[in-house]
Amino acid sequence: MSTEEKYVAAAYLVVFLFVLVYVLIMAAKLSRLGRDVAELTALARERKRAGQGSTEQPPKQVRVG
Amino acid sequence: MTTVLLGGAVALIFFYAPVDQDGLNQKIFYFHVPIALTSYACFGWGALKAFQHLWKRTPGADLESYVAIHQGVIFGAMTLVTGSIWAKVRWGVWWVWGDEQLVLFLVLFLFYCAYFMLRFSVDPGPQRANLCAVYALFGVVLIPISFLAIRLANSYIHPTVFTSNGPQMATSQLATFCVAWAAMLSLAYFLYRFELAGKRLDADLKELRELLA
Amino acid sequence: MTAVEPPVIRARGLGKRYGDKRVLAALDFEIESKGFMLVTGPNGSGKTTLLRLCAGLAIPTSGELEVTAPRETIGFAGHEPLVYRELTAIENLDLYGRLYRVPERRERIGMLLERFGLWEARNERAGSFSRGMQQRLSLCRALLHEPALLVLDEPYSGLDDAGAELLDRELAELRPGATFLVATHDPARLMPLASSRLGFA
Amino acid sequence: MRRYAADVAVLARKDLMLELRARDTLPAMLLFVISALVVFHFALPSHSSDLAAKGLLWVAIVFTALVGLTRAFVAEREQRLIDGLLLAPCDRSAIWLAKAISVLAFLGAAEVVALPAYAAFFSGIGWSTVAAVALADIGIVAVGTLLAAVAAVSRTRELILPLLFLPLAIPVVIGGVGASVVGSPGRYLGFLCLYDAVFAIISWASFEYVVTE
Repeated sequence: MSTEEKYVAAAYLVVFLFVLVYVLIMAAKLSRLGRDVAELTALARERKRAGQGSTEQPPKQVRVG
Repeated sequence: MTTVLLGGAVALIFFYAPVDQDGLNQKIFYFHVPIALTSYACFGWGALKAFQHLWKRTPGADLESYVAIHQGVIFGAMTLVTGSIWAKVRWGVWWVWGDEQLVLFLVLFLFYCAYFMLRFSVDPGPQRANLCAVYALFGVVLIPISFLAIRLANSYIHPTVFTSNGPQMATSQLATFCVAWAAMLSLAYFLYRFELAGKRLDADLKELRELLA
Repeated sequence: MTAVEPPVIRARGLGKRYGDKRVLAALDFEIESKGFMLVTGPNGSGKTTLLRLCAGLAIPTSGELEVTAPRETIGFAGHEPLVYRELTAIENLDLYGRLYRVPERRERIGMLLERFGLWEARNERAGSFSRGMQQRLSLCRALLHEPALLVLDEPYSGLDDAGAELLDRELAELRPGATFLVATHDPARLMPLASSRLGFA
Repeated sequence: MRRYAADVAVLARKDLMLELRARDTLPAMLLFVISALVVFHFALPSHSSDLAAKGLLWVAIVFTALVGLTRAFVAEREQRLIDGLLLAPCDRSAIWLAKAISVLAFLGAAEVVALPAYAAFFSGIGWSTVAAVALADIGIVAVGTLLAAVAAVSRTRELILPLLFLPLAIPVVIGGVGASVVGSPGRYLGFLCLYDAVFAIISWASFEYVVTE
């Protein structure tokens, strides 16, 4: 392999590595999101079994005077 | 689709496009320049989304703008690295100030890195969306201004300007180039949709968590 | 009073978040013209944010907020006095008077400074004022352009007894001619003036 | 239109008055620019050409402007005084214009001292350099004031301003250095005019978005 060929190969490798690293990071993020979904689903299921919704109420305007 | 295009591009580059007097470094050119053009396209798309955010308050435009610029920076970094290697092969040095495109990319790379610094140092919300959109618009204006400036600078810094794409391209070379460009664009688009989907999912989950809490 | 005039402020499902923190959510209320709404609740319940939204200093992240009063008719006094520390009391009010294009600016500024007991200190730098004096100056600034909608955030904070009584008298006097949105954690003092109350949990 | 001009005048007068009272920006800029020139003297080996010194003059100008810009919104930020100005019925862009005028005044004042000092320390300067400095100041201040408002919102404040500003200042430096070192500076002066016009317009138009929370 000549030097020139080596450099060309290096250039392609760099591009490939960039995309690979990016996809790996994305995949890691996706798996985290998947875990989050599972967790939230479990939470929602539990909530349903307990049979209670959110108790928080926004403040209400009251007339006075 | 993206994979097919990429595979096709690689095949064309290595088995179809003739090697002219420039030598093997041509093979880098077929990837380097499409990546650079794709990067511009990403910055332009990001600025368009930023404009939509400011002008029409399109919901979600801020996120789209951010993701597009993120892609642009990734492709910009690839441009810098492949360009540097190309310069090494062609001129024997790692960095050539005479290559206008490469210098422009360095400026843009710095600019958009500052964009990320800005984005991560402001709390998310409408104000951050506005700041980032304004800065993204500055970026798209900076591209032609910088290009012009660098061209002007070369006349007092560098007496000779390297031409980026040697002699006229033959049809086969042009075809290869176009396929490679299409491949890069579709790769960028695919990654853009991919990242966007992830980010949207993330936002939805955050909201869901809050609703359930 | 008949309710023919449209409300000065109307909120529907109003929400505001700063970053990941939700400060206000799903708020509904309206203030009719010449109304007086008292906003009460503990610290950190979102009173200040609500007032900033109504004064046009922040934009909501969800829901609708309609404020029919134009910007030049809103008077706002918040936690910060919004006066330049390096300028004197009279220079500060003159700056705002010019920006609001207050007619007969000098007379109006003199009158307000006198009424709020700052006339003697008119040529001192606002930075040298005590907390109470700064609050008085802030109220002067908010009332300078005779606003039709007054947005006051804890207007009594920092005031001594004399200052508080002064503000009582001022508010009672302005009550028939303006619309009020006042946040306080001590509602007893203002209850007699109020026409409605928004209580945060 | 007259109302707008009156608002700008009132706001700019306020800034100049504040500076007259507090005296913290202009002396700092003066001291900085002179110190920088002295440092540059020792940074240049004895046989360096005058042209190198010209380049350093532009570095000094850009960084002196940064010193002033860092201080630009300190008063407005520290006690949220920007709220007071936003509440007022004036057009928001008037706040930007007034601030830009006051920063321009400080920068101009610093240069009135710095340019003769440069001439005394290094070499004489021609009219083209003076014209380029005047034109560059407008562009620097237009962009810088907007970015100072952006930086005032972020958590990192002073730290982020140079990062945001320097990539945008590169074309100004190119135009300025070009105009100072070549024989016929027309092209470079024209470029600086273009830069000023483009960035002044987009800064003016986008300030409102930067300050709304």
